[in-house]
Amino acid sequence: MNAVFVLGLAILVIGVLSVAFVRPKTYVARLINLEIPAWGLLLVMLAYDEALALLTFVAVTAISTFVIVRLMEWRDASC
Amino acid sequence: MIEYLVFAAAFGLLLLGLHRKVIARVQMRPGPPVWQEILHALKFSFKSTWIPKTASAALYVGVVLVGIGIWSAALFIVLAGESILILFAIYMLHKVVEHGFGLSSGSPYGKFGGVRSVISAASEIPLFVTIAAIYLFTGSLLLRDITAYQAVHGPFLLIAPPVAIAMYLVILSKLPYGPFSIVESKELVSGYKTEHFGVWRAGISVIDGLKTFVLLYAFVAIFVGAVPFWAALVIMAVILVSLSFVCAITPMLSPFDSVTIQGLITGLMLAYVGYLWWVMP
Amino acid sequence: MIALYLVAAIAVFAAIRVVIERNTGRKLPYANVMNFAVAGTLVLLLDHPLSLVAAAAYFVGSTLEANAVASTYAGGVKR
Amino acid sequence: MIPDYSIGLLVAFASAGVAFFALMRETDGLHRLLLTDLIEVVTLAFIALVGTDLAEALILPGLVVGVSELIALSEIYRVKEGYVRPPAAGLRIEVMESAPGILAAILVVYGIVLSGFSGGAVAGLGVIFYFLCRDHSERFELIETASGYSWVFWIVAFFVFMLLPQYWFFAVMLAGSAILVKVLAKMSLIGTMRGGPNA
Amino acid sequence: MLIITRISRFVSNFQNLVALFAGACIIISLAGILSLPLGFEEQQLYPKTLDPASSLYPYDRGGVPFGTTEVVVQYPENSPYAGYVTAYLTPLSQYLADHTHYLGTTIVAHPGGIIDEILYNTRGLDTVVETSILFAAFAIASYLYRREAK
Amino acid sequence: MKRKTVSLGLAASATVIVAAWAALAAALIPLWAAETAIVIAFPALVIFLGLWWRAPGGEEDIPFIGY
Amino acid sequence: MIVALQVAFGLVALLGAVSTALTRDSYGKVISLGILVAGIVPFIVDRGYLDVAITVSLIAPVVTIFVLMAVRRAEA
Amino acid sequence: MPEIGGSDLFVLEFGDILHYYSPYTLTLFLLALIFTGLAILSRPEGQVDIAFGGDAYYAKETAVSEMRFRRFMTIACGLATMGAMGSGDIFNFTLFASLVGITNVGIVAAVKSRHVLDAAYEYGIVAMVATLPLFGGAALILATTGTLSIPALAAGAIAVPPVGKALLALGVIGEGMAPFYAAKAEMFRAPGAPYVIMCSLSSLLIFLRVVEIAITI
Amino acid sequence: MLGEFLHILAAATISWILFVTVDILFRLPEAGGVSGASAVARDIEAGGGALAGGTMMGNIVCSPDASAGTLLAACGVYVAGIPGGLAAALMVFIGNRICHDPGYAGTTGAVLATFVVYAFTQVGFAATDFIAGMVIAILTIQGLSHTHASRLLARLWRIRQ
Repeated sequence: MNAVFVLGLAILVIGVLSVAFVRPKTYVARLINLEIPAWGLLLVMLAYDEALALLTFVAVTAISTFVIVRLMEWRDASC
Repeated sequence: MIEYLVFAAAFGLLLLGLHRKVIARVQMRPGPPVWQEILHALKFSFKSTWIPKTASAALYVGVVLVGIGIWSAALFIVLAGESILILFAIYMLHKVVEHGFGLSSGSPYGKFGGVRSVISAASEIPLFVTIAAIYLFTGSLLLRDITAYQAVHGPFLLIAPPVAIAMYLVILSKLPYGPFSIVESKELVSGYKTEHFGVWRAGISVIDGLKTFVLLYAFVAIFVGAVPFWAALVIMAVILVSLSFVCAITPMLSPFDSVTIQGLITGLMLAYVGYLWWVMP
Repeated sequence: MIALYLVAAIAVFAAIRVVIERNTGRKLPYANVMNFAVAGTLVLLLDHPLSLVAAAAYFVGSTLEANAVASTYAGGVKR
Repeated sequence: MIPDYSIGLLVAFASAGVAFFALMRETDGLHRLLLTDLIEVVTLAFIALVGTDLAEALILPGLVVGVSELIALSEIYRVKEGYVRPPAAGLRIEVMESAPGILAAILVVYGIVLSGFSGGAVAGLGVIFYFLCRDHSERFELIETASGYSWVFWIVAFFVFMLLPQYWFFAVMLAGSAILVKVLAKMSLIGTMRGGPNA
Repeated sequence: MLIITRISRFVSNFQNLVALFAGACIIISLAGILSLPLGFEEQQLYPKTLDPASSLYPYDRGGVPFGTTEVVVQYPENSPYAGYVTAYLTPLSQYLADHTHYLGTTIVAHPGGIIDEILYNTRGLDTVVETSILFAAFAIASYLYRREAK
Repeated sequence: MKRKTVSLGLAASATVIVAAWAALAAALIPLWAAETAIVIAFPALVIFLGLWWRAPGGEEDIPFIGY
Repeated sequence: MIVALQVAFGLVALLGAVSTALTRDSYGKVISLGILVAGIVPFIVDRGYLDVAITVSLIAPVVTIFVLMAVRRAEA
Repeated sequence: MPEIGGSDLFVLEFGDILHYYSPYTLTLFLLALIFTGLAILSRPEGQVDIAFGGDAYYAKETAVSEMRFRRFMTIACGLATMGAMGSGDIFNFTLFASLVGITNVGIVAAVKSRHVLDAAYEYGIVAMVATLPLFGGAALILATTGTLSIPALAAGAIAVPPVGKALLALGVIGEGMAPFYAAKAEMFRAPGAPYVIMCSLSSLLIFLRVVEIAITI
Repeated sequence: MLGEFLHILAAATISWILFVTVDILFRLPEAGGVSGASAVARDIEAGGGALAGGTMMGNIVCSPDASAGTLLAACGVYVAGIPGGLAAALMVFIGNRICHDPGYAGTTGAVLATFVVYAFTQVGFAATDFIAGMVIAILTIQGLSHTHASRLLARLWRIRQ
């Protein structure tokens, strides 16, 4: 039971709650809130010394953010 | 080997003829002769045959072959006392074959029949509950082990009646004119069979015959246990007559209602198996 | 040791200031202080040449972030 | 370890429950997509809690599955909603002119050093970032072809491991670089799929 | 009969499908919470040993380069070369390992670490499937994109 | 399909079935092999039999689309 | 790490997380996210993963720029 | 190991991942093979539609590029199904199941009909969300038993938590949608029978396989 | 204990003088290097501060300037002596390029600070004192009161002019 693990779980829960019950309910707000659980999970991985997975996870999260942003861009261009 | 297949197909068709006859009699009609279905199969095999212009040829022909093949395999599995899981897998895959029949021709009626057959996939789920319950008792799913278990403990029909009811309902949903037979209801002409005529339709008849025989025979083997062959045939006929009574007096459900009712039955069965699992040592 | 505690304390202080400040433009200088403090902490935590790189990377990264936020907030480049 | 694991599991299940609850209440397509991304995160939490090397090796496939399904679904969503007009150039800020070159170079070089999945993801991110900010007129098919060939190389490497294990060294190098190129190519293609000159 | 019809109407609309599935998942999550605590099996495959003093931290699993290393695998007889990859360092990673202390992740990510061992050698099929998933997903996205672009 | 192809197919499938049956009776092959052979050949036999004795085929046509 | 520092940076990270979750303004959210990262990076460094820390702190602004693209669109 | 699908016929080794075939899984494997072959051989049918307000009718044509793409996806789906049938490792099985899910979406995603695309999207969301129960279940089993190999789990007296099994089953249901066919039924309205049929087949097959796994372990 | 405190305070004063001088010499308060700096300046002015000071603060926020140079140089000296400081200067240079900063305030500041910090380490100061000192120094500018800090900077800027 170390501090990083507990902190990670706490941030994960905060993040999940904030994404699930997002205020104001806009796409952007949800997208930004989505980062919080990701960082929480990162801390959990850190607690188990999964450095490589952590690294990949950060990069992949960035890519998936980009995918969603790109979709939102198309959406705004067409509406 | 081949004689079993021919006998099973013929006897299965005979049972279907009996089914129609009983329904007709219950509904105060004279009905067709009992061997009508066999005559049908022969008649279709003499008719002129081609493949529709719009059809996807390989699939159109292939599903007929696959359909006959899987039910022949199913018959051998039941006869050899192999795993009933295989039997039920084939039973579920029959759905895909029906679907292939319906979609391969390009006919709108066939397509709707096929789509409905997909929707009615819920009817297969009680099977797995049956499997799970049987496994809880016997610890094996090989048919010969199940038969051996029944030789010691008596027929499953008495040990676990709800399971037998589940399988009974599954067979019911595969029979024509039943409450769950949404794939063949008459507003869709002949459902998924609409565009398979001539020899192909004869093939479907063989499939139907084999299917009826195998399912009823498996029911006897699983829930009654080892009986002489003639006795098994008699029991099958009795079960079929009881099914015909059900078919004759119940209305056909709308597609999604049928799915819902089957889903609810599955839920009940699941609860029953959960209870069994709880009380079993 | 005192330096480390001091820097960490300043980081917490700055973080609190960022959170309670309401104006976006004025949030950024506080965040800047926090970045300074965290970059200092990184080096103080681990005395190794690479931690200098880590501190520099963190600092440059967070400055870039602040720059991007401020520029977007300002409405981007006027053309 | 035992209480740790159970507490982690409690949090993970609770998060899953909350996330699914939100998904159940949601009806808008794009919001649903965002929530599936959240669920991916919770999925990874389940795997991360195991905490062995194996768990780490399992996280990587989990990650890739999540992001690839996200890519496919976002494209389906776009087509289904009929967003056909490509977006105009987006953000116009100064750092977009200066940062990408250097940052992308750092990320790509580091990614090549890392190699394998992690390297592919890091380098791919760098390339995306570069394409995002610059005009791009590279050949779409060319990158796809490169990625296809590297996939084949990786399969070859896999069979070398299985059939000719004495050449494992060759296979490791081949696999590492092939995966790198493959993931890099795939990810960078996302960066180019934004409409514009080469669409 | 009314309730059945209502259920049917709900199920028949595929917009409700996600909700249905999510509901099922919530039930299972609750079941999961109720079944806690679950014991953690200590005898794991590929366990970890951490040695903060090593320059390969956190991935130092011991062993000699080009020799064998002890790796707990499920079927040791199927992968006779298990453990070779774990110990192997390329010249670049050897150089980094000799001169620095905090680059363990980078060094091991370079071909030839325990993760590569698992991903490419003993559990290689996972990687094949996983890249195929990426490939399939990407094929879908690029097909749709290019069809629109034409 | 030509008459000849159909005859050949019928003959082939019948031969397979008979051969499998005979070999099983003579205990040359195990039961499962005979069953597999028959499962493969029986569908072909049914279809070819029908095609062999059927009336001449008609013109290709579109599916039934209503009365 | 020393307990006091753990508490301090844990506090920073939690503060960042909570304020990201509660802030309604998009720019405020992005800045709060920066606080969250600032709280997390010292933990990574403390474990000795300097290479990871470098990469993470370089990727974080890239994510921010991606998000800002969306923020810009939403407000325009 | 309880031989619920008959005794093992043969085992393929890929390092720590085994592929084994019992009569049951072999049957399923062969069916997947047959239908993949049919999909390769046959061309899509032209769906006949009746033009309203007259006796006219027309047959929908499938464009060649669309046909090739969907055939490719179908073959991929078939291969994934065959892999899932034999897989002797839980995580590997879940990956194959995810591949089945994504290729199923791909098969219908190429259709240019709004209605079909809507259904494909909904189904895609479910398929993606289903990775949580799938991978979560696999991870839970790994953590509580220390192994992922199905033969090893089946052989020993290792207690696999029922929650793990339930998660696994639920995940496969989500990937294949075997019982909730509502969305799939919409997908099946798409033309291209040989391809669409593979959606149905693959989901049934992985469902059948997971039943075997859940009973065995 | 107390001595270390005094050292840190002294270091803070020295760093403060150093970076403010360099920044003002390099004309940071004159104009925002990027649009973001101007936006920060505008907001600070709206809060009651002075525009020139706000501009300088905005520039500090948006790009590594002499203050960042001083901090990183102190870090560099702490971990590796003079070469470390020069390496820090190089990184600040790269940072400047990344952040679209046309000037060389950061680099110059870093090089100067390297020698200053190194010189002070020879007379009993620790490099860590300068790290903490620099953080305190930046706190006084950016973190306590924007209004007063910007007015002070504006006054200094007027002297430079």
